[in-house]
Amino acid sequence: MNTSDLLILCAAGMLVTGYLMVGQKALFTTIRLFGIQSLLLGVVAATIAVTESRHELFLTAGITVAMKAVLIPWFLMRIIDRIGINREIEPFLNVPVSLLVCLGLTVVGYRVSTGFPEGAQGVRHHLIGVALSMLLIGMFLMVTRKKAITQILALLTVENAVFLVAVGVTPGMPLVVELGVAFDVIVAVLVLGVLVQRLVARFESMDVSRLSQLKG
Amino acid sequence: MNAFLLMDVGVPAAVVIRLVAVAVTLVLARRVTASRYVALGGSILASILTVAVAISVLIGGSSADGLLFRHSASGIALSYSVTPLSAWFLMVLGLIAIPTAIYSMAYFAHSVAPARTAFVGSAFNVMLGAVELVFTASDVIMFLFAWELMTLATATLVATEHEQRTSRRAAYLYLVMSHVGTGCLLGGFLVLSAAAGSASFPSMLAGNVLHGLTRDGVFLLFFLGFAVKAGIVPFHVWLPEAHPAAPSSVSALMSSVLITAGVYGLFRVCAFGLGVPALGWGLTLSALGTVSAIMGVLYALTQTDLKRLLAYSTIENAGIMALGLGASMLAMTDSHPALATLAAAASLAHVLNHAVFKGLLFLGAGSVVMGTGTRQLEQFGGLLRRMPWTGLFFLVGSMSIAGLPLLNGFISEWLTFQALLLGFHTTPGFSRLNYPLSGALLALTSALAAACFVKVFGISFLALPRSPAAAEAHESPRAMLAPQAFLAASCVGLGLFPGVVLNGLSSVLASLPGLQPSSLMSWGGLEMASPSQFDHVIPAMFGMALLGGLLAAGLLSTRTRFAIRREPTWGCGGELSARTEYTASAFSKPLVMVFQAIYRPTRQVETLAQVSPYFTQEVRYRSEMEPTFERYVYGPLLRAVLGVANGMKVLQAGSLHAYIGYVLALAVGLMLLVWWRG
Amino acid sequence: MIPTILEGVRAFGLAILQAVLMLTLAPLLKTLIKMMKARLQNRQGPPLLQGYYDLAKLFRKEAVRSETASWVFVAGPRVYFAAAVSATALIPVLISAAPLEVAGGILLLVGTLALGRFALATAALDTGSAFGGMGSSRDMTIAALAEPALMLGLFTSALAAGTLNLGALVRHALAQGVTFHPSDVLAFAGLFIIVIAETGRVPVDNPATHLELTMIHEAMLLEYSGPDLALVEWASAVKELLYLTLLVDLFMPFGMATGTAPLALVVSLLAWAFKVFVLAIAVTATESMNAKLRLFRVPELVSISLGLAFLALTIRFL
Amino acid sequence: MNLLLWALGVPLVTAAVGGLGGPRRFKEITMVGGLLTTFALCIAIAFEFLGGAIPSAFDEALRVDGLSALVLVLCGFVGLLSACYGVGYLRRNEERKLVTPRMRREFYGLIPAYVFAMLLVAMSNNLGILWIAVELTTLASVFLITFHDTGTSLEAGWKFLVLGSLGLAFALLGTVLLYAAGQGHLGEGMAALNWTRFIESASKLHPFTLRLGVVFALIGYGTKAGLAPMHTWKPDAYREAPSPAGVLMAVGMLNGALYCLLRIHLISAAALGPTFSGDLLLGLGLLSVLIATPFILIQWNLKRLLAYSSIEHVGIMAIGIGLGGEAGAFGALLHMTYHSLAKPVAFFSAGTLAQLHSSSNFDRIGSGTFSRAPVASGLLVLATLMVTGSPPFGLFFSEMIILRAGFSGPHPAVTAVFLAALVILFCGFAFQIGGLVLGPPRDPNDRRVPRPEQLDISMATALVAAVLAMVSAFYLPAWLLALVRAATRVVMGGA
Repeated sequence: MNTSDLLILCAAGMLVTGYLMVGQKALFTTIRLFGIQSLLLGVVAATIAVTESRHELFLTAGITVAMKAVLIPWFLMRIIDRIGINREIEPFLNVPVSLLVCLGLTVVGYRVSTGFPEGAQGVRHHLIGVALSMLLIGMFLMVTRKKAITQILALLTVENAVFLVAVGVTPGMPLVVELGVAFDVIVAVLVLGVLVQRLVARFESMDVSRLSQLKG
Repeated sequence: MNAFLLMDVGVPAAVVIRLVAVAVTLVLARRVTASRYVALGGSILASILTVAVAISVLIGGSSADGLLFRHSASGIALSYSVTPLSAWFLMVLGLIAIPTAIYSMAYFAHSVAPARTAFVGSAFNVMLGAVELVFTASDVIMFLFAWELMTLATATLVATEHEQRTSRRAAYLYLVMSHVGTGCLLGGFLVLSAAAGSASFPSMLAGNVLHGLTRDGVFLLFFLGFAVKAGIVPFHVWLPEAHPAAPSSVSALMSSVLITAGVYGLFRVCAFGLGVPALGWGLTLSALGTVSAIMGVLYALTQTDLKRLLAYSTIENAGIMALGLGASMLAMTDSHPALATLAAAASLAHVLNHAVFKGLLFLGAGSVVMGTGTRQLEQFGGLLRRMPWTGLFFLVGSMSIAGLPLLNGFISEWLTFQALLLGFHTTPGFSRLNYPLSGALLALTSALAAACFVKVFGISFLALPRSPAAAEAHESPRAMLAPQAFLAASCVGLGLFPGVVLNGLSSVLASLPGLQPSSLMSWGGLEMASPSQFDHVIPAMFGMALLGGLLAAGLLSTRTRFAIRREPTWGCGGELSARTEYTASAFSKPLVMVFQAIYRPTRQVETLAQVSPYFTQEVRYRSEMEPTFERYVYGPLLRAVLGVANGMKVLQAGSLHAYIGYVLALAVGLMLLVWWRG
Repeated sequence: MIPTILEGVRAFGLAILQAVLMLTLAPLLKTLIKMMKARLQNRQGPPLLQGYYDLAKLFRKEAVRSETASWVFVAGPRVYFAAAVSATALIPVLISAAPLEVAGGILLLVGTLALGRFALATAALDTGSAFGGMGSSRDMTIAALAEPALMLGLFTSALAAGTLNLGALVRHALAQGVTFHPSDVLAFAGLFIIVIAETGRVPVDNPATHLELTMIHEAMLLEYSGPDLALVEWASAVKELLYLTLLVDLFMPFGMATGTAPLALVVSLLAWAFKVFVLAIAVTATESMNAKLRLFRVPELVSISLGLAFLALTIRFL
Repeated sequence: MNLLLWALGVPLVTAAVGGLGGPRRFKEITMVGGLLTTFALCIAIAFEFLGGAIPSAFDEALRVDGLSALVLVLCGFVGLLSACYGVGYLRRNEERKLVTPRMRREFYGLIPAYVFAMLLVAMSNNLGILWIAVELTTLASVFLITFHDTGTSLEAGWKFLVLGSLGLAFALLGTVLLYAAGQGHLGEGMAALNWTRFIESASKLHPFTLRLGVVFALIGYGTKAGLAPMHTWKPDAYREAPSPAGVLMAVGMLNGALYCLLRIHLISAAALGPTFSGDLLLGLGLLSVLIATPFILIQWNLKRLLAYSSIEHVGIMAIGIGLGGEAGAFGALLHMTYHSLAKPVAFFSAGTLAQLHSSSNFDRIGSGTFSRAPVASGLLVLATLMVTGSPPFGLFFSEMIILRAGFSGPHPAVTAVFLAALVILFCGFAFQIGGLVLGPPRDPNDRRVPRPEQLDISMATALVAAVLAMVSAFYLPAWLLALVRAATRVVMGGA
């Protein structure tokens, strides 16, 4: 099995995790799924680093895995544990419908990805297709999930998609930028976490859909 | 002052004077009297300057123009130009503004809260300055600048007593309506300037800029914009609310001069700025003008609030101006320069005459309101004894607005009639019939106006006082009487020697494209220079005849042997009291009944009986006119807008998920767009 | 178009003569109509000179004025009188030229009469009695309604002659000779109704009644007495004669003298008298054959005349 | 040492000092002093630029051209204003015992930090740095929004953060795609993301990738700018944030985000011609104006009203840019300038009123504030006139220019709609503010009777701002005007 197959496999795997997150009802599982997704992203980065001998991508891979596959999931789980809310996810849409919508979004993502210079074949195409689909799926998750934590996860999925594009399509982002971005992401997640705790402290719930006092 | 120097710096100097006056006024705000004198004095000074400029332009016939101010940031230049047309309106403005300012010196002292004097004084200045700039603006931005400024200043003056809900509402209504109008103007002007590739009036209003449908559309925009200001029905609803709400002297200015800003626009742009008018334009103007005239006077007739009544009669007169202009436009369409000239002259003359007598009447109303502390006709009565001079001047004003001969009101109506008849005479085909029709309606208007002002004068100044307030009414100080005297005198003067006015108009008419001023007028008289020697009038000469008649009457009636006996009026057995007098609403009752279709009055009578239904304790009667336009046009409009706005609330219902949904939708949409296009 | 001094003096001289003529004959006409009415009702009726007697009497009586009244009350009748008298100078009577025709035409005439009405109606409000108010309110109402019809009727003839100046109008008609156009009939009918309305005759108003609910013109005069009353009565008589003369001028100016030749003058005097007499008969007939209308039926009458005038206009010019 | 680094360092240090403990007076002085220096430095940079130099640092990662200079000066100005006003604002809250030490630290730390981030945005030439800087502004403003730690403020904060992060993710994707569009022509390393580099190699960029990138970047930075339909966080955030922070957001962040949008627009214009991103901006701008209108008509809260007005104004600027042509661009930039001068007055007066009545809801403030707080109410009316583009104030002229450009350009219909919206907007403002300011004075035994307004430093700031705004309407300093023109040249593709 050559590297390109591996890449496609990982990408597909990421997409699958995305779908599973959509179908999943248990909070912890969703977090773990996100972890797996990030791990796969790391693998993709590493593989590209090997094949195209772009060594700075190793660093990317490392950061991704360390942060998104380990640190953030742990952090989120810790929050959940501390505030001990029920671990069920109650989405606005039921699972089948959501899956159908995600299917549509995937189609859109793949269609659009055909416009890239590589056209409708090759690894890049799949990477971009997966990335764009995950982007849209992530947003869809943000729309349909009520819990704050799930929204954070969805947001992170979106960022994973962005990273996938970054490693997949670009000849490597400049290192400084990469580091800055990574740092920003982690800070953003921390801030989100802090906010979640303050929210829960005030509203005894993580249900974002209850935050609707500000109208008009 | 040297004429040339005057022409060069007159307008800017006036503006500077006003600005300085405003600044000083605001600085002296704490010292009420001082600030009042500074503000009004400055205003008088500036008005004198502008009038001087205007008159020198009218005499010279050549326009005075220059650059007022260049906005460094946007590179926009605000330039002015006193064309003969502007000069005419400027002169009218000054003619009213100066007496009004003098009047206000005394009036503000009594009727404006000391804390607000400085504010009102400066707003007064800003408003007048803005109107002057509107008349003299010679490029788009300048015009819109002045126009908007005028609106804002007027609105603040209307809202002077903002504690009353009515005046707040009036100010808001005025602001909104005229702002919508301004929007229309903005659109029209910008389209025009884009087409002309220049923002200066001379090139934009050359008349050859637009063609076909765009031209008609632009005309419509301009017409809407200016009609709102001029108070043409059905865009008049703000006027009867706003004019009475302001301090009386300001109301005088608004009613007599501010509406002419709209008329000026109609002249400058709609009639003479867009090329030879299309048939529809003239018809629109004359039709709506006629409607305004009738509606205005009919509504005025039923009012019991003096200032509201005057405001409605303003609508009537605006209608007459529009009628004349419309006739002129129709004549231009059929290319009858002589007729067009005549009609335009009629309209312009009416601008002046109306300004004079309406100003007079509002000042008189101000004195009455100050003297009695109320605006309700039913509270007045017998004021002639307490305020003889105000009464006399008010009578002159009333007779003049009723279009009675020997007073100026008669002249412009006479001219309008001439124009209409000549129009019928010269236009071929079926469309000519609208001339005699509007003529008949004009006649109806003036007769109704006569009835209306018989009522106003009779009910408020004659017979017994109807309230203690009227019984204790006091005459105004000289400073307030002198301006009224001046205006009354000019009513008579202009009525007796209309030739002066028409001579003044000759250069204006000469300056307007498509007109052909011939020997329209001769000393002391008017004369039709038309294919057929239609008619002419020499009021002074007839005045002598009337004098003779009076003399005869005097001779006949003074030769009585016995002295004159004074007896109380027979009160039908009971003793005569104010309660048995004929009331204002009773006076207009027959006409209300006749014109039910328009007024749609609602009346409810309830009889309160104690012992048995046959012994009535008291009878309560109330009747009111249906505010047709408010109820059937503007109400629904407002409700619709607010309904839409409320409907859109759901977009911002506080659901984060929805918000993210918008972004998702946009993202997907744009992605697909890109994919399709690339 | 400015008259020289000589022309002016001549014009005013003529005006005075004509005014005197009208003033002298007006009471006669009033009494004539009264008398004919009486005769139609098989009554004796007043002697022909009754009008003069009344005026003479009134002028000799003292004037009783209300305490509440102001100078407007006094001015009213005088302005009314002056307006009526000076209005006579604007219409041709015997000669085919109005004495003061340079000073103005139909519009001025109508305006002058409106001036008189305005003065009287205002003055009527001065005494504070309800009747005055009622009268002036109703009078102004009817006048307002009549005005457009009157104008339209006048316009028809004016436009036919292409002038608004009565003198020129009459001369034009004379120059044309006896012509008949169906529109004339309509216009005449329309104007006749208006004349009825303006002169306060049945069916619009009843000069004979003093019943509170029905009187219009009389209600305004209720507080007047002595010379004041005399002036008003006389003026309204002149007004009536004026209106009839106006009809004559507009529709049957034949036989009117074109110059000041004595013979022609006599002829035209006789012709005029005859035509006025005919019209007076017509007025009498209408008065005796109709009952007074309710006030709110008057608009219908007026609208009929308006319609007639408009019809005349259309068939004349289309 | 380089001016740019000074201009960035000073606020950073100020933030650090303010963030630590220390006596109140000292903090106040440091903040005002620090931001004053910052403003001075910005002006210095601007003059250095006007002198003909192109100040830059870190091999052009930071670079100041005309556009940057203009935004720098405006942001510095606003920062100073908000610092001065903020001092008085916090003092008043201290009097009312509403301020915890945490709040004090956050306040004195975050406002300079925010200014730092804005300046970084304004002077960054590197799209990566740009993104990071914008992210910094977001993080800084979250804590400012949740400053008062009430339920609603938490809600607003959460919404802002989620939407903001989402937007930033989009912006990042956009940046990445732009970079990808370069296909290696941009070279390696840090400088590869330089805007100037993009412009140079515009012709070599792959069109489709570029388009996609531009779309995502516009959505992303549009979220920060508050273009509809990404505007939804604005009303909440503005209502909850303390007025000084509100000003920073309404002017600073707006200008910054518009700066980003312009940069992206310029890249796309250079590569694909102006119409692609131009039309996108035009559409989003028009949508913003249209969305803002009805909400202003039916608004129930003073600060939300201001939020919608700023949505409207960013829409106007976008329209100006989108209309294309020099006139449109110049109008938009002039509009930005005048808006930055006028908006603070609105925020300060509104903030004062809100503070006096301890609420910014219309029903709590009630009518007739003229009789209670004449100065603030007067300023509010003045600001309303300015913000609605009434003469004789500056925005009137800039809107005139944009409208003229619109009617003489290819989009007269759009401009007509825009014009209609402007008219309705004015009516809405007149209605809301009129109802607030005018009216009978409240009866004294009303429980909501406010504290008397005192002429403290914040009020003085408001007055100064008002005077500046009014003067600038007639006389814009020559150098500032030169900046605007230079910025216009940049937008028109010049140096």
